[in-house]
Amino acid sequence: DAGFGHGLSPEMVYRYSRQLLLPSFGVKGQSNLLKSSILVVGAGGLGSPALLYLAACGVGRLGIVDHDDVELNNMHRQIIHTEAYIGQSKVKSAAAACRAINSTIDIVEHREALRTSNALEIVRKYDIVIDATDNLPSRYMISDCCVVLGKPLVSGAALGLEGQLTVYNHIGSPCYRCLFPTPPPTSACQRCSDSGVLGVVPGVIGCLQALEAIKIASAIGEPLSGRMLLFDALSARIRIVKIRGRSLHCEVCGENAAFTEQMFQDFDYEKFTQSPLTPLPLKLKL
Amino acid sequence: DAGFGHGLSPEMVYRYSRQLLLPSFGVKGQSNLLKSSILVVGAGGLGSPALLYLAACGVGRLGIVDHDDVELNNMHRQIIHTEAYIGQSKVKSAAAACRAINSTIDIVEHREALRTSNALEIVRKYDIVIDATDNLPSRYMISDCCVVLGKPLVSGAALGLEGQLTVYNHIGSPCYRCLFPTPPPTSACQRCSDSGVLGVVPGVIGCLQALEAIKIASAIGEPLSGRMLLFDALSARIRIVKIRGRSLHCEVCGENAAFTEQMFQDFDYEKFTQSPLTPLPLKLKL
Amino acid sequence: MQLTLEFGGGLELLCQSVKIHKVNVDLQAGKEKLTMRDLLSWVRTNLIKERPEMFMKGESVRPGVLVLINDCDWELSGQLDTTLVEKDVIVFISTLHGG
Amino acid sequence: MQLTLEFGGGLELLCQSVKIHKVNVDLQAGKEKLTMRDLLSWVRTNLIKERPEMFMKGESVRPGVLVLINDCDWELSGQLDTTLVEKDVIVFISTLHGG
Ligand SMILES: [Zn+2]
Ligand SMILES: [Zn+2]
Repeated sequence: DAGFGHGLSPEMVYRYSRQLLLPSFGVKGQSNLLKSSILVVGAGGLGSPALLYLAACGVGRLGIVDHDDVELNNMHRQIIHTEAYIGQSKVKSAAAACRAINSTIDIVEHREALRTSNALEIVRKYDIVIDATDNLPSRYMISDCCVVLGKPLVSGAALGLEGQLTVYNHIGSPCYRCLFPTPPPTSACQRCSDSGVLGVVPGVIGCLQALEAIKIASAIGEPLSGRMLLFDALSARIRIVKIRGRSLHCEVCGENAAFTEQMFQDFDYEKFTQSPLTPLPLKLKL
Repeated sequence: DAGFGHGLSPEMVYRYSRQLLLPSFGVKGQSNLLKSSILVVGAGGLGSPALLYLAACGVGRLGIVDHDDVELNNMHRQIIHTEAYIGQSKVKSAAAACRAINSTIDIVEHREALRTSNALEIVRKYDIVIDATDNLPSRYMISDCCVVLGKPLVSGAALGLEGQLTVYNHIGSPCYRCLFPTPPPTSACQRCSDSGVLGVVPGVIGCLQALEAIKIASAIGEPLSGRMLLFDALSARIRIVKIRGRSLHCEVCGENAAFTEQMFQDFDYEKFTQSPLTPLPLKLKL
Repeated sequence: MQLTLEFGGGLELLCQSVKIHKVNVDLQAGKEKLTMRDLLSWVRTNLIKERPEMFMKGESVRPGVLVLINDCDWELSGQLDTTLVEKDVIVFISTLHGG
Repeated sequence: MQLTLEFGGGLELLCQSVKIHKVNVDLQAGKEKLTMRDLLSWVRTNLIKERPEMFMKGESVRPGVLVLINDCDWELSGQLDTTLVEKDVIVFISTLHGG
């Protein structure tokens, strides 16, 4: 342990010195962070800042899942990708960016869509999951997977000029199904790719997702469990509201729920939500 | 005007399509943004996300002022810089990162400390100023300069696990001196370099600074003028409070103030605040 | 009874894109209190200008809408049976899925 | 009188690193109301455990401290002369300069 009794090499002490100086974080917080593993699902608008800050602060192992390629129309908000990566895998691009700012942590590339067939295997390897996806079936699937495997889920969303954030399945907080047992009608489901989004709105929410994951991983502060942050960029207003706890009657996390790994693998999330896991192309007419 | 009557080339329409789709932003907002110029003072913890999002969203001209070089102990929070730039100018590094994500906008490098001798000349060239510095004399100097030149100032600060944000000198809002006519005692002035900061805290504030600048530049929404956002990362609490308006008695922006460009150039901000414009080196002992 | 109603997450599009509504809701004849059940029916009649099925389903809100009374999930106060008092702030927000 | 006092921006270090204090402040003998002037003197006596000069200067707060009463700058309500009422929330926050 480099002879300092805290497990940090002299280079680490120098790199993370501004965090080590913090009384409420310090060596203990940094050690916890370096020992933790965090999976970010989606290397898009939310995932971009979340990944950069998680890599920079010294999360020990950082996983990135995405099946998509970088496109020019992503660049207004997906600041982790550079023009040089247009047409290449988002995971490859994001991993390269994370390595460029911190070569000392482990970055794991999962270049595939998260599906019921691979989710258990991938998510099992991490302590904390960040939902940075852009569609409804993925949100139900990731939440159910986190319940089955007992992982805290830092969930963010952004659309237009609004954002939302909470921590599911952590110290008594609800899962996604506790809040939304029935999926909304498909006509109520908008994506950034259909409806637009101001780039910096997922920027704010993605940073806050990184913060919540860091707090859980380093065991500091009060996570946003049982609370939800509602962000309105246009009026510069933020509400942090109290939401229900875990529901005893939840079909997935409730008292008598028997939602097994096998049931998860057999569940049809696209049919349940009547929405596809991958978005359709868009035609913009001005 | 590319024959579309809105001044956007087909490539721009594609690049910014997700913003053009937004009814409250749209072609008008994007055109305003592309015609605007924003100066970011400081390419550090706050400046990193602010610069990336301003470049990505399509600000027409983006200026970066900093005199510092990239160091390893910046990397935990200054996510615009990569390890490859350690030892090189922060402005050069930040400008390269901005160009890599948006090669179609104008990035202007000011590799020097902002001082009373050069501030008027530099700030005059921009519509909006973002204060992303890390010290008290710079904050007074930048605010005074913005009052003298009539520029809105988006001011952010972060230390430890807290952040603050407001818009000075804009539609009736106060200037920095209206709020703080007398500088605090030097013993009350902490810097990130002395006291530490969790990297993602300036991340959140820097994103919000970019948002406020974008709102002013594109003329949408309600800016955070006359209001201040107080962010407590540890407890995940955010307050947005109402602050005083412009003070009639302010020595710089008040009714009878006669603070001229010459007076600005002659003012000694280090003496006024009893603090240096550039930080002292730090020794960390664990 | 003076109430503040807020719509977000796209629900404001159902009431002419106005997010904040300061309203005065009278008690129904013969009733002593105003419940969330009464308020929903009032909102549907007086504020929702189009596609009411995007706001309500049966006598409650449609799936995917969170209801907050004074910054608390209405599940914690009795949902439809919650009694409202003067100056309450009720937020209706549609969950977002974008990123 | 029940009040909530919050300290931030480093001022919490002066009161044992506790940010939120739910306190009960009694009216002084012979007085009919509690003003911010009275509260500051109460805080200095009862909460500030070290370096009082980092909190006060003269009878007011030191330069660089913002005072907010129910989320409003105290300059808007009369500063030291503001009269407090039951359940008011008073925030003392030191301005930050870091970045
Ligand atoms: Zn559940
Ligand atoms: Zn002023």
